[in-house]
Amino acid sequence: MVISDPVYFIALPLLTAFLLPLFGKIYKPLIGIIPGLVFAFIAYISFDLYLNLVPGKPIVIQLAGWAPPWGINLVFSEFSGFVVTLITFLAFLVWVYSYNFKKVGFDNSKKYFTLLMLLVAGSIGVVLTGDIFNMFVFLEITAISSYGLTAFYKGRDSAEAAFKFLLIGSLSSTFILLAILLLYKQVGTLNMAEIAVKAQSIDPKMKSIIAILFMIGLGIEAEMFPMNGWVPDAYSQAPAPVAASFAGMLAKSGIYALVRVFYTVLEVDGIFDLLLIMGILTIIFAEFSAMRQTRLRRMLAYSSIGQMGLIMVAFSFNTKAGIFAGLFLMFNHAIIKSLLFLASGFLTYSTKQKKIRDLDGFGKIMPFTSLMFGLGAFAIVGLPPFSGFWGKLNMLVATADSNLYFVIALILLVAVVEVVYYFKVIGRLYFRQQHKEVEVHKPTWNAIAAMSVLAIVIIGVGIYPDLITDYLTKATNELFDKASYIHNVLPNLSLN
Amino acid sequence: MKKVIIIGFLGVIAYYLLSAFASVPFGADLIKGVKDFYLDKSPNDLKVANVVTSIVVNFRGFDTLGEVTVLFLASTALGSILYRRRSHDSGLNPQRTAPEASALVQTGAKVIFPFTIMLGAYIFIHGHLTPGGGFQGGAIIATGFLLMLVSYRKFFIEHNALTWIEAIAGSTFVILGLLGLVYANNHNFLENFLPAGKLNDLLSGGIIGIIYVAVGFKVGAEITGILDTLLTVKETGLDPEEN
Amino acid sequence: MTHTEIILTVISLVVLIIAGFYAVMKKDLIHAVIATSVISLVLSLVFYLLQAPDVALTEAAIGIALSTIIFIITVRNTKRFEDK
Amino acid sequence: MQEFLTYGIYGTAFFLMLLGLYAALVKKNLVKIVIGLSVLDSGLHLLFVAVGYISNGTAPIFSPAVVGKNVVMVDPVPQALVLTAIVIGFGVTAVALALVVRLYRKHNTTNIDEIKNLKW
Repeated sequence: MVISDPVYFIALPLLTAFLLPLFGKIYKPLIGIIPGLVFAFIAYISFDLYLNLVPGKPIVIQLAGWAPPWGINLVFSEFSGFVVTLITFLAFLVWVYSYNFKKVGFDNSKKYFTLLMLLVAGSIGVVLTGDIFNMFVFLEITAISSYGLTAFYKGRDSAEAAFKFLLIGSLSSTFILLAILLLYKQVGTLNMAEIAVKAQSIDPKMKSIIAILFMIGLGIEAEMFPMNGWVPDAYSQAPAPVAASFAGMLAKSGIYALVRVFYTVLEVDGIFDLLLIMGILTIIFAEFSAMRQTRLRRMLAYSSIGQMGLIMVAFSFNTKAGIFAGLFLMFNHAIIKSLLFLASGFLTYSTKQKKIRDLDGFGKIMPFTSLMFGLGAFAIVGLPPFSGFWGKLNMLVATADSNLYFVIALILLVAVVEVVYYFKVIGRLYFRQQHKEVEVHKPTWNAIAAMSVLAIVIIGVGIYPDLITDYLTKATNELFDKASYIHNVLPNLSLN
Repeated sequence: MKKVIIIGFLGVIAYYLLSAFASVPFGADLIKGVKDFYLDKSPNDLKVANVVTSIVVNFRGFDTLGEVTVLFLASTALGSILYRRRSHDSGLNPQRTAPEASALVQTGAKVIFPFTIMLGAYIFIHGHLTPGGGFQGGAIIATGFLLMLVSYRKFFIEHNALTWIEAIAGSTFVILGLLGLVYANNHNFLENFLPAGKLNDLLSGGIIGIIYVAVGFKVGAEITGILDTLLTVKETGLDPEEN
Repeated sequence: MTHTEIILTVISLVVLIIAGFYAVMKKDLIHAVIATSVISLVLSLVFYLLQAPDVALTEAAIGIALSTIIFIITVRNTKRFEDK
Repeated sequence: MQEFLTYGIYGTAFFLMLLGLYAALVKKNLVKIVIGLSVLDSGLHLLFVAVGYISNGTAPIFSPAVVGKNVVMVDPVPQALVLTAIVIGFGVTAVALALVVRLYRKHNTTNIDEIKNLKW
């Protein structure tokens, strides 16, 4: 069927981004409306394709008429389809939220929506592509649009945050390019499935160097420990909906790329142990930094790093239970962190200093936003009946399966730390007297709509987790079964 | 102290990477890989003489779409970062503070300008035959405009025209790709659906030539826009809006 | 590679190293920028010698002309000297 | 001779990359940092082209002079990749310099030590 081809996920946002200035010349409000229509459409076809996916039969699209080892291909499988559906869904909600978020003027909203659209297209491209260099190109697209979006506001330290991000991002792309070059010289191909086949013959020392290069390069987008200095600054200086899309799209595509490379493309001894160690360091570093933050958005950013560390730990078990828990945590992180960032947008908008202590008594003056923030906080900490509970539960089960008891202790300790710093905020929101008269910015109707949808998803999955467990199991099987990925991309492999 | 640590760290990286690359001797041929396929198919099936072009535009055409997007993104991000109040917003001409160039430079620029444009156009039209293509041609055209921008204070670039060129060239690329979904044999995005022609002919290679021309226009317009944004930036010290 | 080409390559490599050092160490940013331009110039010669005319042309158009120009514009809009 | 060229070209490429990395990590001037990134990119591009070179190969263009003859051609794939990388590098450099101009407008300095409002 022509209408639901995965290539539309990338081609349509790009086409719209190119044409957006012309739409603006025809009728100015189109600048805000057209991106929404595109996001709605790709979200629709994404759900449509994903729900009708036949297990074990991913949709493999070849581009430019050349079969996979020679041309670039897109793979819409249970795992990549799951991540793409999550990204398109969040993209639509971010559009709903930011449709009239702060009056930024016509010229700026044109740039904002162009950059946002390319961020979405880039993240989807990273997830869908079956070619390692093409993945690099899409990573660069997401990276450059993130620099632009981070520096979007004037009058803050946003340019500084963006420059820092750019510096780290450039180093990351250098490492990825080096890894791709070494890999190409070893196997003579750039297709991920064919690399996976030929990688067995690579010298182990060379393979581990390539793997470490990939880990450094991709770890930067996935917010891994020593390379995540950009995260708190970018998240706190960017507009709130952009911070939500960083958590929901950028970090998700980064962790997807990391997982895909280590599970499917390169099998290296010991790389999962390294991932486990890095994940644990990430968690410890992030959660204890989060506790010391005085600004709300920075606290949320550090908490986001901690969640990503937990996801890395989950994927490092290299067991089905671990992958399942990792996927559940990815889902939770995407929707709950997005809700928290969206709610924090209006909370900090009303305070001058954007500090946590300025939020005293906001539960009375901004009841809806505070409620949403509280709900998100309860969910991310892992209390029932929210979806965060099931994520953490599965994580604990998976850890116990792998006999890593000190990790269980760590997860429980981290939960306590999270409770401490999130409840500190909630306590201020509801149980403190308001300081003085503050200029309150009530959330707009579309922001309320976007936050409500996320809240409904969080509660819905929390009460009835079977809504998604079925799909997560399928995605787990797809990721774990490397042979069938290779077979589906390269059906004629026996000819070689 | 920090320097010593960093140099030591760099030394470790260098040692490992160099040891990795030392096992890849310079000038050695690969055993087997996709390159043989490209070297075979490009002249025989696609009728494109320049194999690099056929890889860039056809086999890995999706990368090139991404590449064009990166430049588009850079020019958009630049505009958003420097948020200059454009001339058509305030009704005033933007000021370039550089002094007027000497008459010699101005005359020289005027003479060279048309040739630069012609050279750029030649390079991207012949992209599938000779070295070079859309990116190089577009960059050379932008250099021509740069020459005029720095020589004449009153040389202003029509931003409307740039917007139109960018939008039309960019969407030509994507729409050619989408047409491949409908008309080409395998119904693939970016697949060639035009007759391939004869090797080393100007009108050979099907959509490759058209795509490279579109890329040339787009890259030329984008880089010109980037240069113009940077050149007409307000050169005062502190910006009141920032503090 | 013929002998002439090898000799040219070796000379180019030496120039690359010197220009790289100059670009990174020089306090006058305009000089440093011109050194990066020299790197691009020599690099495009090396690319040509290594049978990569397409890359040579790109490096020439983008590295020598455009990158240098945007660097110079920036340096002119900010400060010329890197202070201690 | 071959070995000499291997170490010569790779060594130069690595030297440029390390110089660039050093500048990006150690230097305090924003423009200098961006220059470092550009030197780093130059080294990387040289490495790509050098890895794609095949002894006694010709440029991968089937011009009328080459058609029909049995010639060895250098690997075109790294060349195609490095074309992409050069253009992407230019885009990143442009964005970086725009950020430098904006930081200068805010802080009236290009020294990183005087800009640190956020924790580095």
